[in-house]
Amino acid sequence: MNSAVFEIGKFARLTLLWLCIIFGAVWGVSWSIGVLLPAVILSQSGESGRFWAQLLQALVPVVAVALFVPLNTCYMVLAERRLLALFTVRKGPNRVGPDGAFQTVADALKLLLKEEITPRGADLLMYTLAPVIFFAPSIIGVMPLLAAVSGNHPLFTPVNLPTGVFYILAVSSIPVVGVVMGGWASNNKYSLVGALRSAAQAISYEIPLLLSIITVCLLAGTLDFVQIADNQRGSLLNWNILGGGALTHLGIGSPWWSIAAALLLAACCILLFALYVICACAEVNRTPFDLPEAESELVSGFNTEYSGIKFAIFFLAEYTNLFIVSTFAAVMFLGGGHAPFPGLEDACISGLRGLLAAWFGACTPFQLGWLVNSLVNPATVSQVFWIIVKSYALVWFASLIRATLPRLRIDQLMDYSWKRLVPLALILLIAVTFLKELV
Amino acid sequence: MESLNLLTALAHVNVEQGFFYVLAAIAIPLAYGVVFDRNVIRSGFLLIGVFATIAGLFFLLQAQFLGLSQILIYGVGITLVIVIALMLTNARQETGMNPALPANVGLASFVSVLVFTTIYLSLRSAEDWPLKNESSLSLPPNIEMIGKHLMTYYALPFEFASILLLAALVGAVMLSKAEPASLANAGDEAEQAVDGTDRV
Amino acid sequence: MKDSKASCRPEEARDEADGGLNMISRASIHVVAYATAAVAITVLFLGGQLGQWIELAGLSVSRADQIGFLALVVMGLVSCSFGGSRLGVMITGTIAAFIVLTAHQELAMVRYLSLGAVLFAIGIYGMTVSRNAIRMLMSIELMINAANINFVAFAHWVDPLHIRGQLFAIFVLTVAAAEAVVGLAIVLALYRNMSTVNMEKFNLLKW
Amino acid sequence: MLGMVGRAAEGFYQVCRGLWTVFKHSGRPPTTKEFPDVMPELPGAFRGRLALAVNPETGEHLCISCRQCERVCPDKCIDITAHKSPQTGKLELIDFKIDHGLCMFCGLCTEVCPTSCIINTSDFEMSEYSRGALIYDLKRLTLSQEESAYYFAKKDLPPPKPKAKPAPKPEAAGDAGESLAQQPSDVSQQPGPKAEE
Repeated sequence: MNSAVFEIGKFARLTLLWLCIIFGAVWGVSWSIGVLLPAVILSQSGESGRFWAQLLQALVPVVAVALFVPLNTCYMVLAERRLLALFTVRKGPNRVGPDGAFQTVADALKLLLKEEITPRGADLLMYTLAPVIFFAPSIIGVMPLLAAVSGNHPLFTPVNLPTGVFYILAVSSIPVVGVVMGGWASNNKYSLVGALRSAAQAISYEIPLLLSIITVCLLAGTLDFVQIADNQRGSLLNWNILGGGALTHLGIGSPWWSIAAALLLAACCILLFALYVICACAEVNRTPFDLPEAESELVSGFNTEYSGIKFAIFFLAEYTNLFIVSTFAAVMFLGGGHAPFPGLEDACISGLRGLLAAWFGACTPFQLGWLVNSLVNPATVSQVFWIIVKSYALVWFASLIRATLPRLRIDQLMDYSWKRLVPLALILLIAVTFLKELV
Repeated sequence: MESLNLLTALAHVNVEQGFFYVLAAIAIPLAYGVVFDRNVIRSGFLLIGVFATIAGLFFLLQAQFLGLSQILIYGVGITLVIVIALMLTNARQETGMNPALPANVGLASFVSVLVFTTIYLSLRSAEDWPLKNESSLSLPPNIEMIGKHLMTYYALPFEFASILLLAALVGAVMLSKAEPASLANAGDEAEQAVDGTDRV
Repeated sequence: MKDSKASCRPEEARDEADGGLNMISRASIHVVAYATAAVAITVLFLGGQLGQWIELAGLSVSRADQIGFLALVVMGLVSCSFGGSRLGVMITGTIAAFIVLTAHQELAMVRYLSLGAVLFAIGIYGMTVSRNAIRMLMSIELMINAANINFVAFAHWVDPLHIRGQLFAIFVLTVAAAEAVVGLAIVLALYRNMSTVNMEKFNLLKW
Repeated sequence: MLGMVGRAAEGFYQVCRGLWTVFKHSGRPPTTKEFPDVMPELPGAFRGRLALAVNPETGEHLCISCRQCERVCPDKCIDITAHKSPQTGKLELIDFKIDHGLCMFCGLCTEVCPTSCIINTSDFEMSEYSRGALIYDLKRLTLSQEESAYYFAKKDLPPPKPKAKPAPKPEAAGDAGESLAQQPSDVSQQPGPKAEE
C-alpha cells in the first residue's frame, strides 16, 4: 500500500512539475508580450509606439497557443503513459529526467531528427498537406477557448467570439479531411481502410455530438463560451451537467411538477454529458473508438506511412484535439472556471491575494506592485486553476477508458451511433426543451 | 521612423480588398483543378479547398454563420461523401483518361465564356444598385437575425427544406440499396442471427 | 501535368519523373512568358498607363478593361498554340483578367459578383465537358457555390438589415446537400449496373 | 422499449464496474522488474546459456567425452573433439564447442549428461557483434569452481563423485568400454563437421 501511494505521489509530482512548466511558460510569455513590452514601448516612444504595442497585444493569443500546444502534448502523452502504467500495475517511463519527467521531450526530439520517408507512388502534394490540414484546426480551435479559460482576460478578449461554440464545432470537423487525404495519398491499403473508417466514424458521431452541444446551448441560451461559463456561476447545482440551475430555482413552495421537471432535467443533462463523452471519444479517435488507427488490425491506420516530423504533427494534433474536447466539456457541462462549492472560490481568491501580499509585499519599494498585479490576478488564477483541474480530470478519465474498454467492431460502431446515440440525442433535445419550460 | 510610417500606411490599405484578391487567386486555380485534374479523387480534395476559400469570402462579407456552416456542411460533409463515392467507384480505372470529352470542349468553352461575358457586361452596365450603407456596427449579430427569420417569416420554407432533406435521405437509401429483394432479406436474416448470438 | 500518365499510380510517378525535364523545358516556358506578360498588362492597367494609351488611340477610357481582357485572351490563345500548358495559361489568364476586369470598379460588390461569375463559368465548363459522372456532380456543386457568393454579397450590400440573402443561401445549401446525396446515390446505382461512371457509357436511353 | 432501457442501464453499469475495477488497480505496487539495474531472480530450472561444470571440490573437469549430448542435440550445435589418451587408454577431451546461435535451449543435453557436466546456467545476456562470437569453446564454456558449486546447489544436483583414477573398477570400465565401443563410429563421423567448418 505504501508503495502504491508512492507511485501515485510520483505521478502527482510529475503533473505538478509539468503544469508549472506549461502554464508558467505560457502565462509568462503572453504577459511579457502583452503587458510588459507594450508598457516599455509606450514609455519609451510615446504615441508613435502605439502601433507596435497593439501589434504585440494582437499577437498574444497566437504566441500563447503556439507555445501551449507542444508543451501540453508533451505532458499529456507522458501523463497518459504513466496513468496506463498505474492502472496496469507497471512503472511506466522512468528513465529520462527525474522519474521520467522528460521522456516525451526526448521522444519529440527523436521524432524531429528522424528521416522523413515518402512511399513510392504517393501523391506527394496531398501526402504533405494532410498533416497540416489535420493539425491546423486544433491550433485554430484552441484560440476561442483561451477567453473562456482565462475568464475573458483582456489579453484574450479579441478571440472571444459570440458564436464560439459553433465555431469550435465547425473547426473540429476539419481534421477528418486530413485523415482521408493522408490515408489516400499514402498509397497503402491499410491507410486507405483506416481513412475510410475514420470518415464514416467522424460523420456518424458528429451528429449526436452536435445534437448534445445544441441541447446545452439551448439550455444556456447562448453560443458564447464566456457567457455559458458565467451562467454556471455559484455552486455545483448550477452546472449544466445538473440542469443549469434548475435545481436551485426550486423553493419550498414550488409545485410538484416543477420539482419533478427539475429532477428529470438534471437526469437528462447527466445523460447528455455521457452522450457527449462517448461522441467526443469517437471524434478524437480514442479507444474504444480508435478504429482508424487500430494497430492490431490496420498496422496504424491512416498514419502507417508517416514518419519523422509529419508523424509528430499527427500525434500533436491528436492529443491537442483530446485536450480541446475535454476543455470544451469542462466549459459546457462542468461549470467552466467556477468552483463546485460557493465558498471555495472566494477562499481561493482571498487565499491567493494573501499569498501575493505576503510574497510581493517586499517588492513595493521597487514599485513593482502594479507589475505583479497585472501578472497575477487572483480571480483569473482561480478561474484558470479550476478549469485546468476539470479538463485534465477528463483527460485522465479518457486514459482510464483506454485502459479498460476493448475496441469496438466497425459494424457495432456504426450501429451504436445511428441506432442508439442519434435517437437518444433527439429524445434528449426534445425532453430538455420541454422540461426547461416546465421548471 | 520611416519604417514606422510605412507600416501605418500599410495598415490603412483596404484589408478587405487585399484578402478578397488573395482568396480569389486561391479559388480560381483550385476550381480549375477540380475540372481538369486527371485524378478524380484529387479533384475531390481540391473541391474542399474551393469551398474553404468560399467560406473565407463569407467571413469577409460578415456572414460568420454561413461561413461556418459552409465549412461544416459543404467543406467536410458533402465533399467527404463525394470522395468516398469516388473511392467506391473504381476511380483508378478512370485515372489515365483525359477528363474531358474532346467533342464537347469547343462548345463548352464557348458557352462558359459567353456566360461569363454576359454576366460581367450586365454587371458593368448596371448603374442603379439599390445599395444601403448602414454602419455594420449597429447591426444585430447575424446569427440571431437568421434564427429570427427562419422561425418567423421563413418558417414554411424551412419546414419544406427539412421535408426535402428527409425525402432526399430516403430516396438515396432506396437508390443505393439496389440489391434484389431476396438477397436483401437474406442479409437481414443473417444480421439478425449475428445480433442474436451477440446478445447471448 | 499534361504529360503521359499510366493507369497505375507507381508507374505514373515514374513517368512524371521521366517527363519532368521535358515538361519544364517546353510547356512551362510558355506559361512563364505568358504569366509575365499578364502581370505586365495588369500592372499597366492598374497604373493607368493602359487607359492613357487607349485615350491617345481615340477610344473611350472606360473600355480599358475590355481591351486589356481581349489582349490577355489573344495572348493566351497564341501561347496555347505555341505549345504552352493550356491549364497554366488559363489559370494565369483568368486571374489576370479577373483583376483587370474588377480592380477599377467602384463598387466592392461587383468584385464578388464577378468572382461568382468566374466560378460559375468554370463550373459550366466542367459540367459540359466531364466524362466522369462524379466530376460532373462536383462541377454542379461549384456552380451552386458560385451562386451562393452572389446571395451573400447582395445580403451584405443591398440588404444588411434583414440579411435575406444569407437566408436564401442557407436554403440553397440545403437543396445542394439533397442534390448531392441523391446524385451520388444515382451514380452509385449506375455504377452497380454498368460498373463504370463514364458518362459516354450511359446511353441506355438512346434507343 | 423498456427492455432496451434495461439493457442500456445494464451496459452502463457493466462499463462503470469495469472502469472501477481498473481504477482499483492503481492502488497496487507495480510488478515491473527494472532489469539492468535489478537482476531477476531466476528459478533453478531456468534454461539459459549452456556451460560445463567442474567438480566443485576438486576442480577437475566433469566431462567424460561420452558424446551423448552431441548425439541428442536436435540442432547439432554441440561439437566435441576428443581422443584416446595413450597413457590411460581413456577418452580425453580436447575441445568442446557449442554454437549458441544454433542452440534452442531445449535442455536435452543436460538431461542425458551422465555426470551432470553440461548444465543450463541462469545467464541470458549473450549478445555479441558477430555470429562467430556465439560459438563458445571449451575455455569459455567451463565454469569456475565457485560457479559450479553455486549451480550445483541451485539446481539441487547430487554432488559429483571424484573421478577416482582406478578405484571403482567395474563402473569405470563399463563406462570406458561403452565409449570405446562407440569410438570408431564417432571417429568416422568426426571429419564431417570438421570439413564443414
